Amino acid sequence: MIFSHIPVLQVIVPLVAAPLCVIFPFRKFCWTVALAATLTSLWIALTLLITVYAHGPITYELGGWAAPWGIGYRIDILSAYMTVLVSLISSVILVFSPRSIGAEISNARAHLFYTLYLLNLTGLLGIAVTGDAFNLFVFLEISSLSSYALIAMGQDRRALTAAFQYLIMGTIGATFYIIAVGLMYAMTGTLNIADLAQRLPEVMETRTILVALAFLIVGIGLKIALFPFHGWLPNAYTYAPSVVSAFLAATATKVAVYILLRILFSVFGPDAVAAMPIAQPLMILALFAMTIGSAVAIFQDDAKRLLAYSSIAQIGYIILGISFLSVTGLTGGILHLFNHALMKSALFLSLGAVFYRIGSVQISDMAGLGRRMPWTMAAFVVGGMSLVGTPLTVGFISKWYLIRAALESGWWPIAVLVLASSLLAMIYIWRVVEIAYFRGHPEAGADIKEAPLSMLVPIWFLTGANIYFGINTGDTITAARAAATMLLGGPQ
Amino acid sequence: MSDLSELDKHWLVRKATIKKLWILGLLMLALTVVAELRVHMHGEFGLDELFAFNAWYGLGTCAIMVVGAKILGYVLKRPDTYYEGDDHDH
Amino acid sequence: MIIDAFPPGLVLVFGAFLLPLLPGPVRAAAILLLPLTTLALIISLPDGNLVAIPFLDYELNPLRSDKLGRLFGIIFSIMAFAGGLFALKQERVAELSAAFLYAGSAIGVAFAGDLVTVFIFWEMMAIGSGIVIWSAATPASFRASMRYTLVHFAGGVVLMFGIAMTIVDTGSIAFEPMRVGSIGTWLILAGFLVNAGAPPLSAWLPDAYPEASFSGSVFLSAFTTKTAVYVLLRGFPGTEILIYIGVFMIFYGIIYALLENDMRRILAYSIINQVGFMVTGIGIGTELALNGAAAHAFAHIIYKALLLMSAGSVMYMTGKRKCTDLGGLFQSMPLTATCGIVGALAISAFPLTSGFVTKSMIAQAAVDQHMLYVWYALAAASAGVFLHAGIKFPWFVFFQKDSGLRPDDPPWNMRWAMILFAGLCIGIGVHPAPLYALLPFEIDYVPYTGPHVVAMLQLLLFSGLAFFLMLPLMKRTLTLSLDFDWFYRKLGTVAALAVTDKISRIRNRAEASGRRLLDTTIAAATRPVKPRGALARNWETGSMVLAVTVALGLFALLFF
Amino acid sequence: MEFWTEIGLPAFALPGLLNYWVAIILMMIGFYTVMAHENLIKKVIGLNIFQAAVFVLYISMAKVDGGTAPILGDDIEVYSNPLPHVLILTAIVVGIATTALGLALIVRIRDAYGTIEEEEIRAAEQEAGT
Repeated sequence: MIFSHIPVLQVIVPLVAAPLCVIFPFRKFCWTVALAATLTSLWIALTLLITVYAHGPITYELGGWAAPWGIGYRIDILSAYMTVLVSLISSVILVFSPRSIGAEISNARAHLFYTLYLLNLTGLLGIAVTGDAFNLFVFLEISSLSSYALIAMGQDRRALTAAFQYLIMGTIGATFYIIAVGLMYAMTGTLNIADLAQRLPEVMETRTILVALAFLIVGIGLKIALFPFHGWLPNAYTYAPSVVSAFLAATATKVAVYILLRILFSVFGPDAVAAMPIAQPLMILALFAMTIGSAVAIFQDDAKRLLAYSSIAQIGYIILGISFLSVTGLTGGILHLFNHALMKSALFLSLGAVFYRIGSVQISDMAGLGRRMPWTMAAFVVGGMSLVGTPLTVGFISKWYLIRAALESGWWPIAVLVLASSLLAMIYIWRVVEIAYFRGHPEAGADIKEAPLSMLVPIWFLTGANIYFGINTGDTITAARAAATMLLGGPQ
Repeated sequence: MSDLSELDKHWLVRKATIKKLWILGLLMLALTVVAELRVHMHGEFGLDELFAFNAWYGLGTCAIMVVGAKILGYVLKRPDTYYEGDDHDH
Repeated sequence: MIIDAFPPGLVLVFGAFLLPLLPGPVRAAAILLLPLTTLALIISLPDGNLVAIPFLDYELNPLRSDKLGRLFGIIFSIMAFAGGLFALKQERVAELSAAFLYAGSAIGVAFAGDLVTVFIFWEMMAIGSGIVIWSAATPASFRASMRYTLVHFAGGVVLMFGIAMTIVDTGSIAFEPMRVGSIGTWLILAGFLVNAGAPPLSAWLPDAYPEASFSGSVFLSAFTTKTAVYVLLRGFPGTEILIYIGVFMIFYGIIYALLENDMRRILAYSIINQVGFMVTGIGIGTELALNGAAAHAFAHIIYKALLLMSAGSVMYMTGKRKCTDLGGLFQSMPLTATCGIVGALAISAFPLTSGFVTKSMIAQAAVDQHMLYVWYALAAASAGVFLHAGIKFPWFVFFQKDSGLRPDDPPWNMRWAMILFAGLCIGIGVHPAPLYALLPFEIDYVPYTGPHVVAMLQLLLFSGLAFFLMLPLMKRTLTLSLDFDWFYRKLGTVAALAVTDKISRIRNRAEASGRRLLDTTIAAATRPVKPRGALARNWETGSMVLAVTVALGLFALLFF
Repeated sequence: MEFWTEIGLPAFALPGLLNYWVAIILMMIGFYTVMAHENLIKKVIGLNIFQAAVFVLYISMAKVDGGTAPILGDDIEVYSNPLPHVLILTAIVVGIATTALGLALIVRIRDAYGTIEEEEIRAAEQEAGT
């Protein structure tokens, strides 16, 4: 029965759809195929989430091979949460994409964009559902390679160097990851995450495993773009096509954080993590990321670059939440993972609409846009408020949890830092708002029109989600807390 | 102002009226003090039991406040264009 | 989720978004009807927690109805009505929308049963009031609104942090009386005090309010500081430090108002002075004192709005705002002058006005608690109020010299708004019983006793004498006075201005070297994050790889 | 092994660890190349060497003392672990894909900038920027 194969279909559907776009290189067709595939993925992901909620984790053996030999997929609440997040965001972005792609990517390459996009989606979903450490690497590389190519599709020639730099750094990160997996395999003889978790405690003290852990943290840190491994990110997000920036910012780094969570808590286990000096260095890096990312963002002239640095800061928040190693902290981190995806996709997409209309995202070129493109800029403002953490937006919810976690752990200076860097966020968002609303001659740019409806609808869908989940907090918090409890060894 | 003859002025600001107003005002002041002879003022803290306490206390503190403000003004006053021109870029 | 009644504040909040969409005449009707609907809703509210919404792990109670909340709700909605009437002809709809958002949020705070709701409405107020200032649409108002918003967001952050700490401490989000002690409660107090205009962060008030439009400052005078009074009443009754803060605010307001030349800045400083009375009352904390603070807030909203309406009318008709440019206006604006004088008498607490029946409760509470110095200070301050607001404002605007200006009284809506509030000032003063019935505690206070009336008349009339005797000392000059906002407006950016000061040269030198130090520090601190700085420029691949290698080594070392 | 004892060095289990040393040295070489060379192609080569080191590492782990290649046969009792070999086949594919993509990018970078030296690209950018 097909229903029992749903876990693998999650990956197969976009994977099969991808080559279709190469074979039939027609723009409209490719878009339809891609949209159908992502929507199917979304449906599958939601089904999985509901099933996991009702019946607990799902395991699936690929080709019927049992876990230690074959590749096993395992979907628990966190994986289901991630698949929903990734497929939801990618669907919305695809709805947005046709006009933006039409403007930013030449007709001859449009079908390749959809191919790469689907491959990327495959990789990201695969990472979320797989229960095998090596298989995870394969999916990681599928998503990474396609994202290098996606970034290189940017119009600016700097997109090429950015993609190349990302390629080098990403490959090093991924290679670090397999080195670590290899070392763990050498010590335990298994690649299955569940088995690893069982066998690791015996060999935890060996140097091999300790080195493996170092490789893991640095390798995944590169993928997450955690400070100071973030060097590749600003250029990549700045020069990639708008749609790609939105997609990567919202999903790629989030999935990398997912890997970190998996490795730390599902493989090594919360006790081992607590016993090792892992959380403290991560926390310090997170604090640096928060403050430095936001501070650099303030001085940027390119709005996309500003958002890129802001992403580095926001990743800091997520990692900070994780580094508390408490249910509240982890809940905050996981919530922010979801919430940041919502805000950043909304923000990047509104910049995409701006670029579509004025051909630039330099802040100075946005003067008077508040009048010319009221809906787009209003979405940007709401997204920005969410980023700052204004009440009634999702940003408030996750910051609330982070602050609470800090206070519960007795580290109130960290709570102060969280708030202080929110103020920095206010400053950089304000810079855009000020220019868009308060600068520029009223007559300037009278010919600029509001973005088309096909762009506004997805933008406002995400913006609405920012507000909706900021007010109706029940569902996201329940899911995030369930995931956090599970990671910390609570009942699954 | 001075080229306006007294009769062109509003009746309230004519010199004669002002003079009458002063007299009326001073009469009222006297009246409030005299009233204290009829109304029993029960003080709470000692000092305020003195005769016409509120009158001289009001006069005195006001004088002190005006003079104090004047002195502070030497330090704090700036031309009212002080902030103009240099805070345009915040 | 339980909803037993509709939160009255939301009528105005939703109305705010509706206003720009309505055509002219319908909008005018809505401006008048929305506050009245709100008022009716508030009066009809039964006591108790009427709405419960699950949020995060808690339950929000955005509609806690009791006497204290209702008192503030009533005056806020009356104020919204009168303000709306006064601003009926305001062309900028944005200002009215923002003002309604602002008023609705203030009512929201008044009925907030938990700290999170307080915070949410608190921030909405900051946004609403910021837009009110901004919509005066002058460069100065734009800059002032920026500074205003920044101060309030900073205050909001402090408040938020305090709330978070308190919730983690106590495990409850209920908004109940607190005792200062933990860092959390101190921060909440600080956040509240920023909005009350307490020192040192008080300068935002005279900085921003006078920059609003003629009608904008009427709204502004009512809500922010009075919601702060409300939350202090609710959260920190009897907190001793508030007495000292309040007394400081009283005299700070008087002194600065005496120095001021701009008529609306005079009134702005006098807001701080009046709020000082209320804060002192809250600090004293007896039932009489708290009743006094609440009643005084009620009365203050009315007469201060009245004063700002008359100032606004003058500005609307003449376009001038400085005492040095005004004078003699009573001849052609008799109604405005009369209403202004009524407001001035009320603020000075003349017998038969609202100020008399409310402020005296606070002084009486100080007597009852045998607080000698507080009482002396309050008595001196009462005299000072008459001096700086009671006489100074009407004298310099409506009398003084003849400026030659002969403007008419303002349009009908502005006149009626003033008449309404002037009537309320006198009505409450003559017949205080209805107001006393609304107060949070039972009361058997009699304001009109022989000694009290005589004492007050003596005090006020003799300070009036002092005013006219010392008039030469108070000649208006084209100046402003430095306040705490100098630190964020001037320090670090101050140009070598030619200053009237005798010690300017020394000061300039000190300023220059201080500035240089500050500039280099700031430059050194921000250099790494500026575009070409180490942290912000594009890293070479090689150095990134090197960083990765080093990090790997460090982690490996750490784990061994 | 006798050679080492003859020349007076301790008989650390060289044959057992030799592969690992090779892996580490390759890794270092690869890393150094990525770091030190401005030429983008050389960087890709460095990356390749780095990945090759990982291949060696995996294959070495799979070795079982005295075992033969993992082929099913009647007379084969002891054989190396086949799984890492399979894994590395996958990893090689990934490596090739990476290299191909990297080289493709370099081709386009050369089209865009006329050079593949990182320093010159940077200079070109700065010129365009000012």
